[in-house]
Amino acid sequence: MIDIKGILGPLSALKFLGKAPHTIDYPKETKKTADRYRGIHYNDVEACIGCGSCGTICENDAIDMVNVGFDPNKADTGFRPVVDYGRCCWCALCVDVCPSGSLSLTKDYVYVDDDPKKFLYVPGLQELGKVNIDSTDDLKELAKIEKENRPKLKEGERSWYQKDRTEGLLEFNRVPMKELPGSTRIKSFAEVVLGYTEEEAFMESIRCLGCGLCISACPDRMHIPDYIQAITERDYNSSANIIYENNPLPEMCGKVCTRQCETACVYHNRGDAVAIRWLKRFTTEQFDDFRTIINAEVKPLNGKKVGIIGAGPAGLTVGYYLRLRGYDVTIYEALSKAGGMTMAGIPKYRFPLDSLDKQISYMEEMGVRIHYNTRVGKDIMFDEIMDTYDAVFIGIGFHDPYDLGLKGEKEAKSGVISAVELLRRVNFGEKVDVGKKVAVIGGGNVAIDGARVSKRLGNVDVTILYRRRVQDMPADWEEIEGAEDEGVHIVPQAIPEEIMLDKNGKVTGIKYVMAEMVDDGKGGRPRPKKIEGSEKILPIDTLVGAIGQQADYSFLPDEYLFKTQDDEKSGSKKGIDTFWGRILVHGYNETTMKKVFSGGDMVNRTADAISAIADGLNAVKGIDLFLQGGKETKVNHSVTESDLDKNKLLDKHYKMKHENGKLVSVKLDLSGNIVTESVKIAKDPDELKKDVEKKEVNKSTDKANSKDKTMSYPTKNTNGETKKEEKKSKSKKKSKKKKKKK
Amino acid sequence: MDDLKRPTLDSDFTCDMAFNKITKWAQKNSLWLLAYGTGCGAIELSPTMTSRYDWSRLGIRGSATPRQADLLLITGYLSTKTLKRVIRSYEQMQDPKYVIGFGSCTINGGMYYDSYNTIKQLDLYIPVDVYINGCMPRPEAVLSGLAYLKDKIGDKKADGWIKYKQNFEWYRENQKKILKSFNGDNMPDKYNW
Amino acid sequence: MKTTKLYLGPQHPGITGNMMIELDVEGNKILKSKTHVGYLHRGFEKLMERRTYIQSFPIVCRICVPEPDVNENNYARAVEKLSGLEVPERAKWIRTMVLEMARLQSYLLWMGGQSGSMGLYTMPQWTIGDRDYLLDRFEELTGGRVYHLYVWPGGVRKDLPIGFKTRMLDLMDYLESRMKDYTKLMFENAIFKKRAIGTGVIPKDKALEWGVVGPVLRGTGIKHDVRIDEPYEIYDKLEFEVPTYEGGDIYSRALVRKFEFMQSISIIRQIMDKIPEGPIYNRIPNPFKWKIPKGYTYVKLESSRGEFGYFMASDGSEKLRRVNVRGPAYVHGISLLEKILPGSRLGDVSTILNSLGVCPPEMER
Amino acid sequence: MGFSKLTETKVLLKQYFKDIISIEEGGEQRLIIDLQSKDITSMINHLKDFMDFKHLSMISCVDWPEENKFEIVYILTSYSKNIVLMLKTKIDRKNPKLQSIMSLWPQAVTYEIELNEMFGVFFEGNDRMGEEFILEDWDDIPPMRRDFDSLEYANKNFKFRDERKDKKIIREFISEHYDEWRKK
Amino acid sequence: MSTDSMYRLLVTIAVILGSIIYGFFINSLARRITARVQNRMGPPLKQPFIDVIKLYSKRTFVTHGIMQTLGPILMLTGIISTLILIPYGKGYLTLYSSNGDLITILYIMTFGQLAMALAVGQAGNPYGTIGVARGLTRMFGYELPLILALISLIALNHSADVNVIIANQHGGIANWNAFRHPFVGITALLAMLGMMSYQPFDNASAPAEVASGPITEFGGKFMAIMMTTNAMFVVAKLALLVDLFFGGASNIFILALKIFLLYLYPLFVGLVFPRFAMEDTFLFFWKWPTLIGFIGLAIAIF
Repeated sequence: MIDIKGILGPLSALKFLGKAPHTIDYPKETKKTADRYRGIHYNDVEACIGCGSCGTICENDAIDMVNVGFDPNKADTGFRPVVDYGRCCWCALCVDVCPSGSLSLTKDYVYVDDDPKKFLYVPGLQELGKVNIDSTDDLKELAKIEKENRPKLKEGERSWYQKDRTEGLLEFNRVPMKELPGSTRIKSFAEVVLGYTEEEAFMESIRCLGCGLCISACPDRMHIPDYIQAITERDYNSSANIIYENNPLPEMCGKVCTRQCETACVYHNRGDAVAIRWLKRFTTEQFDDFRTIINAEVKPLNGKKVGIIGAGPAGLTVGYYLRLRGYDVTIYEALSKAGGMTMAGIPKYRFPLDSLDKQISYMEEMGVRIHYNTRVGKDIMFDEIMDTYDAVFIGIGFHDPYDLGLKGEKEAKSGVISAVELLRRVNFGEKVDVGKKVAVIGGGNVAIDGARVSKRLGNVDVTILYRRRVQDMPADWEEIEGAEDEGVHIVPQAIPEEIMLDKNGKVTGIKYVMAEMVDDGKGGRPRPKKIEGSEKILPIDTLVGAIGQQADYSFLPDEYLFKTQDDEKSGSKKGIDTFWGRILVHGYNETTMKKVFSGGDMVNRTADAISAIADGLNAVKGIDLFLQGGKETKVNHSVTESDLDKNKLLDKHYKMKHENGKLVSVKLDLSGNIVTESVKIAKDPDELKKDVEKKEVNKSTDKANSKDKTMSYPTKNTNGETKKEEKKSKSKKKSKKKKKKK
Repeated sequence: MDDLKRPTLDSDFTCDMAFNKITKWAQKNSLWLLAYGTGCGAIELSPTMTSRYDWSRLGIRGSATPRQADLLLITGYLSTKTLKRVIRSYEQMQDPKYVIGFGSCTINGGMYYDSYNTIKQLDLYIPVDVYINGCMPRPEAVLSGLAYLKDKIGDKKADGWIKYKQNFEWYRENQKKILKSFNGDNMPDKYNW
Repeated sequence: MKTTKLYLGPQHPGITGNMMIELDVEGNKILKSKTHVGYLHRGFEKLMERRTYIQSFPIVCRICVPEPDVNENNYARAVEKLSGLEVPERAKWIRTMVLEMARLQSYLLWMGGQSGSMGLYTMPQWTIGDRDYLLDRFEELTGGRVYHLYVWPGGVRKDLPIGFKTRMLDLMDYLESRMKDYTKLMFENAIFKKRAIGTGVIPKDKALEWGVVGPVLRGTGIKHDVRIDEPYEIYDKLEFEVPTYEGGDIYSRALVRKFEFMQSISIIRQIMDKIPEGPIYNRIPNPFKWKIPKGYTYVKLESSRGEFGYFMASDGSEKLRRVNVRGPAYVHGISLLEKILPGSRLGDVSTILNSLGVCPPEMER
Repeated sequence: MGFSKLTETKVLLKQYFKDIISIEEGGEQRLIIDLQSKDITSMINHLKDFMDFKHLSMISCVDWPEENKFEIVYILTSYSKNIVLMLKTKIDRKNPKLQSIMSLWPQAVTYEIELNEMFGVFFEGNDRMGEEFILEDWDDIPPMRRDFDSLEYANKNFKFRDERKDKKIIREFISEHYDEWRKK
Repeated sequence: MSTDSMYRLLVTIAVILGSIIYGFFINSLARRITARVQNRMGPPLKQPFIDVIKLYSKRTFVTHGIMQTLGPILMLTGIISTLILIPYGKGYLTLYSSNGDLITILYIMTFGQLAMALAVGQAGNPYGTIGVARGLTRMFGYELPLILALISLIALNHSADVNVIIANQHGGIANWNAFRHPFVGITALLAMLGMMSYQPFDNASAPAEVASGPITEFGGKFMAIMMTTNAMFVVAKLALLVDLFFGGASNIFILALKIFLLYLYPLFVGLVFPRFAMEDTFLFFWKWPTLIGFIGLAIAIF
C-alpha cells in the first residue's frame, strides 16, 4: 500500500549536494557566443552603395537611409543606413538582401542604457550608444570622420554575413543568353543574339530590385524599373508604353545600346547586372506592330511645320515626339533607309535590316513624312528648308571618316577603304571584294565591326592593328570577345607607318612598327612610343581605316558655318558655331543660329544611340517652347562659357578662360601649361551679363524638365576602377568564367 | 484609508540621510521582482532564474504579489489591456520601485509598431529606469541590465518612482488617452495605493 | 457554503503566461470557470496582411513563445504549397531535426512548469537548466537562442556548422541519462502520483468531440498523431512509435510526454546518421515583389502540445490575403477548461493548466 | 483496387448534396468544397454524423472587399478517413449572418465569438455574441476587416519617437536627384 | 528588581536577538543547500540580512486598517513569549521555563498564527483568507499526532515540565526520548513536517495556488517583521523538539548544532517532494502518524 519506491526514489536527487553546480557566474565568466549569433549591426561604409534595399526589406521599418555626408556619384547614392534599435528584431533579412554585401551582424549583443535616444545608430560610422541623436537630419558630418577613428570590426567578429554570392536572397547570376556558336556565325549575317523566351525574360526581370540607380546612369532617363516590373507581371503592353514615354526606337536600344545603366546596376559590382538591354529587346519582340499597342495621344496639327535633316536616332526621336505634340514634321534622309549611323554603320549580325521597320512604319502611319535618298545640299537646298519650315533640326551624325594620314595613302588607287564606307556598302547589299587578307587600323566598335564584316565576306584572314594595348580598346569587351571567337587576329601596340603599293597603286602590304607603353606621368592614359628598328610588313589585299569619323558640313552654305576655333566672326547670331567639328548648342540643343536646333553625334561626345535620342528629346522641348508663343527670348541661342564646359566639348587639352571680358580658348600641353594662345571668341562683357540673367530665367524653366545633354564617362565604379580597368577586370572575369565552363 | 499619513516626496530624501549608505547597499543587493511576464520576453527569464544563469546569486528573487516586489520587468511589447493591469500593479508596489524595459518594443514600438493594440513608447505611461537592447535580450544581457540597475540604485540615480509621483498628472493623462474606460473599470484617478 | 468569485488574474504565479481565469469557488471546489484572454494580443494576422511573404517570416515565429519553430515550419510549408516552391531533400531533413529539437525543449519546459506548479521546485531548476544546453545547439545552428528565424520558404537559411553532429549526439546521450533522474524525482514520486492520478480527467468518449489534440488526446487512450496520419517533411522515412495511455488524467498525459521525449531523442539520432548531402535552399524569385497566385491551403503539424494548423489564403498580390493560426491551446485553454475545471479542486487549477500545455499568446495571437 | 478514400467521399458528397458549387481535391489528403450559405449547417451535420468528420479544426473568415463578400471557411478532419476538408461559403459583407454550429462542438463557440469580434459576423443561435473576447472597450470597426488600417490607427492613438520623423523614402529621393549625381 | 531577575532579563534579551540572527543564518544555509541540490550556486550567505534591511528601508506603509498593522506585532509577541518559555541549557539559560510547562508552550505557539488570521481577515485579499483557512486546516492536521506524542511523553516522564523531561534524558544517546520510545519519536518527527510549513505541506503559502497565501497583502515593513518572526519561530520550535526528544543541550553551541541538524530533515524532505493537495494533508496526518501515535500512547500508559 505504501509506495516505497515513490518515497525513497526522489531522495536520490540529493546526490547533487556534492557536485559543483553548472551555473555560469555571468559577470566573471561568460559563455562563448556561437559563430552565427545575430548581434549588433556593422556596415562597411566603403563598400556600401546606399541603394536602400535593406531599408525597403525591413518589415519593422527600422532602417532609414540617411545623408551622412558622402558625396553621391552614379554608382553610390551617398546615403548610409541608420538602424533604430527601438524597432529592429535582428532577423538579418537586411544582410541577406544587401547587394554589395557590406552590411553584416556581429557577435556582440550586450547594450544597456537608460536614455531611449541612444538606441539610434549608424553602423560602421558610430559606436552604439556613444552618440545621442536628436534627429536623423543632423548626421551630415559623420562622413568627415577619418577612417582611423571609425569603429573598426574586430577580427572574427562578423557573425551573420554573405560569405559568397550563393547565400542570401539575391540571384547574382544572369540568365544566360543563347547565341549562335562562333563557327556558324561566320558563315552568314544572321543575328548572333537570339533573344529571351518568355520564361527566361520572367526569371531575368524578377531579379530587378527596383532601386532606381540605373535610371541615373541612363542619358535618356528611361523608367527602367517600371518597365522591368511590367515584364515581371507579363503585361507587355504597359511595358512597351513605358518605354515609348522617352524612347521611340526601343528595338535599336534593345540591340545596340552601350548599356550605361548596366554598369550602374547594384548587382554589377559583385555579379552580373540585370540584362536591361536584352529585356527591352524582349518587349519589342512581343509585338509585330506598335500601332495598336502604344496609346500615346496625338494632338491635332497646329499648323507649325518642322523640318529635320537626317533620319538618325536624333532625327527620328524629334520627328516622333513633335508629331505627338501636333507639329507637321518632314524628315530628309540621304540614304535609302532610316536609322542613320545605326543602320549604316552597324553590321547586320548585330542590328538586322528590318529591326527598325516596326518603329518607322508606326511613325509614318502617325503622319511623319520621310523623304529618302534626298541629300540636303544636292537634291534640296538648305536655304529652301530654312524658308519653308518654322524650325529646323540638324541630326546628320558623323559619316565622314578621318583619313589615315599615312605615307602612300593618297597614291593608293584601290585597296584602301574606310570602315564606315565598307559597312555602309555591305549593309546596303553591295558585293565588296576585299581579297584574301585584310588589315584594320583602329580599336573602336567600328573597327571591330569592320573586321567581323570582312571576315564574313568569304574566308578572309583579318588582323586588327591597334596603337595601344587590348584593354585600352574603346570597343565593348563583348565585341572584342566575339571577334576573337570568330578568328580575328588582334596585334596590339602596332603603329602603322606606311602603305606598300605596287606599281599601279594597288595595296600590297602595310608597314607598322611595334610600340611600348609609356606612362604619361599625370595618371592619364599611357602613350605608345615607337621602338626603333621593330618595323614589320604585313602583306594584305585591302586596308580598312577606322580611326574615327567627323560630320560632313557640305550641305551648309559657307556663310552659315563658323569654325569658332579659328575665325573671328563666330558668336554672331547669324551662323552656326562649331568647335573642332562639333556644333555648339545651348540648353535646349538650340544652335547659335535662329530657328536651328541640333543633336546626336554632331553635338555630344559619347557618340552612342541613346545620347542621340536624349538630345532629340531635349530638342523637342526646345522646339516646342520656341514655336509655342513665337517669342524667341525663351530660347536665347547664345553660347556661354558654362555651356561649353557643360557640353564637355573641350577635350582636356583645351581650356576656356576669360580675358578682359572675352572668351578665350587656350591649348594646353599634357602637363596642363599653356602652349599656344588660341582664337578669341568675340563676346563683350555686358552681353555676358545679360546671358547670365537670362540663364537664371531659363534655369527656372529648365529646372522643371531640363536634362543634362552630354553624358560624362562614369569616372570610377565602386571598386575604384576607371572604365578601362573595369573592362580589363571584366574581361579577366569573363575568361575565368569561360575556363570554368569548359 | 487615505488619512493615514503618506510619506510626502520631500521627506523621502531627508529622513533617509541617516543610515543612507546601508539602505542603498541593501536595496541594491536584494531586488524582488514581480512575477509578471507581460510580453514574449518572459521566456528568457526562465533560464535566467533557473540553474544555468541563476540570478539568485545576485540577490534577485521573484515575488508573487506587487506588495512585496520592488522591480517590475516589462518584457517586450505591452498590449493596452495588459497596460491597465501593469499600471495597477506598478502603483501597488512599494517605493522605491524600479522598472526595466526589455527589447526594442518598449523603446519605439519594436516589431509591432503598426499594431493597433500595443503601446509604442513605454516611458509615456510608466517611468522606465533601464532599457535592455535585444529582441529578446539573452540571459547575459538581462543580467548586465540588472547590474546596470544596481549601479544606478547604488548612486541614487534610479529615481523613476519619484519622477512618477512628481509629474503624476502627466502620466495619468497619457494613460487615459489610450485606456478608454478608465473609471469604468474602477481604476482610481488618484495614486492607487 | 457561500460561493466566492476568484480572479486568477493575468499577474498570478500559477497561471502559465498572461491570461485570467474567473472561478466561482465554493470552499475548495470549483463550480464554474471562464477564461479571459487578450492580454497578449498584437494582431498578428492583421500585421501579416501588411507584410510581403519574406517580411512576415520573422514575425511568424513570435506567435507562440515556447515553440517558435512550429510556426516557422508551418508558415514556410504553407507558402511553398501556395506558390509551388520545392524544398531540397537535405533541407527537409534539417527541418525535421529542428522540429524535434523544438519538441525536446518544449517538453523540458513543460516538465519544469508541471512540477513547479505542484511545488517540486528542484525539477524546474534541473529541466530548464538542461534545456539551455539545447538552446546552445539552436544558437550554434540558427544564430538565435529562442527565435531562430532559420526555416523560411524554400528551405533553411544556413547549413549545419562543422562538428555539429558530434556535439548533438553527446547532448542526446546527456539528456537520455538525465531522464533517469527526472523519472526518479518526478514521474515515480509518490506525492506526484497521488496528486496527478485522477485530477483533470478528460472522458475518453467526449475527447474527440471536445476538440482535444496531441499528447492530451493520447493521454485519453485515442491514438492520433499528425506525424502518422499525414506525414509531412520526412516523417515517413523515420521509425518512431506513438504512445497512448488510458486514464485521461494528468499522470497519463505526463507518461505520454515522457515516452515521446525518448522517441524524439531516437528520431534525432536517426536524422543525424542518415542526413543526405546536397543544397539546402531553393531561392525565392525576388524578396520584394514575389507574387503568389490565388489559393487556399491548410497546413498542420504535430507540435509538442498537439495539432498546430495554419490556414492561409493568397490573392495573387505579394501580400497574404488572410492567415489564421490554430494552436492547440486555443481549444485546450478556453472551451476544454470550462468543461474540466468545474468539480476539481482550487489547488489543482495551475496543475491542470500546465498538463494541458496552455500557452496564452497562441490563443489570441 | 477501389477508389482512394478521397474520391469515394467526393462521390458520396456529390450524391448527397446536389447544389454544391464546386468540389475538388487540393493535394493528396485535402478536399475543398464551396457551398451556398443556406445549407452549411445541414452539410456539417451530415459530415459529422455519417461521414465521420469528428474533429473541427477551425472556423476562419476571409475578407474579399472587392467582391463585397466574407468567405467563412470550416476546416474539418476525419481521423478514420485521414482527410482534411475545407468547407467554404460566401456571405454578404454588409450584414454577415450565418447559422451557428454551437450544438455540434463546444469549441465552435470560441471561434464564433472571435469572428464576431474581429470581423463582425453574426452567428444566429449563439447567445454569447457581442461578448468581449480579446479587445477591451474597442470603439473602432472590427479590426480584421480589410478597410481598417492598423498603422493609421497606431499613428492616431500612440506616439512614436520623434528622432526619425524627417526620414525620406530612399527610392523617391533617388528619382528626385538624378541630375545632381550625373554630373559627378 | 533583584540582580538575579536583572541577569535573567539580560540573558533573555540576548537569547531573543541570538535566535533572530541564528534563524537568519540557518535560513541562508538552507538557501545554499537547496541551491546546491538544484544544481545552481545560490545566494550569498548574508542574503537574508540584506533582504530584511531592504524591507525595513521601504518607504511606503500600506495598511487596510488597525488590525492589519497590529497583526505582525501580535505575532511577534506570541513568538517572544514562546521563546522565553523554552529552556536552552543550564542556569540562566533556562530563562522563565520554570513557570510554564509543555501545555502552556503549545497554547502560546498557536497564539501568533491566530493573530495573523485576524490581520489577514482585515486585509480583505481573497488569497489571504483562503491561505489562512488552509493554514488552520493544516494545523488541525498536524496537531493531533503532535498532541498524542506529547501526551505520551508526559505520561512517561510523569510531569509536563520541560526541564524534568530534559533531566530524564541525561546520559548517552541511548536514553534520548526519540530512541527510547521510538513510536513517540516517529509521530513527533512526522508532525514536525506539518509545523515547518515546508514543501510537502506548504499549501498555506503555495505561490502557484494562492499567491503566497496569508502574507499577500503584507509588504515593506510588515514583511520584515514577518521574516524575523518566521526566523525566531523556526528556532523556537526546533529548540523545543530538541529539548523534548533529543536530550536538550548543556551549552548553547551543542543546542545550535542539534537545531541545525534537526533542521536539515524537513529541508531535505521538502526539496524532493511536491506539495499535497489540501485534503490529502489532512488525511495524511490522520492516517499513519495518528496510528503510530496511539500505539506509542498505549505503550506509554500500560
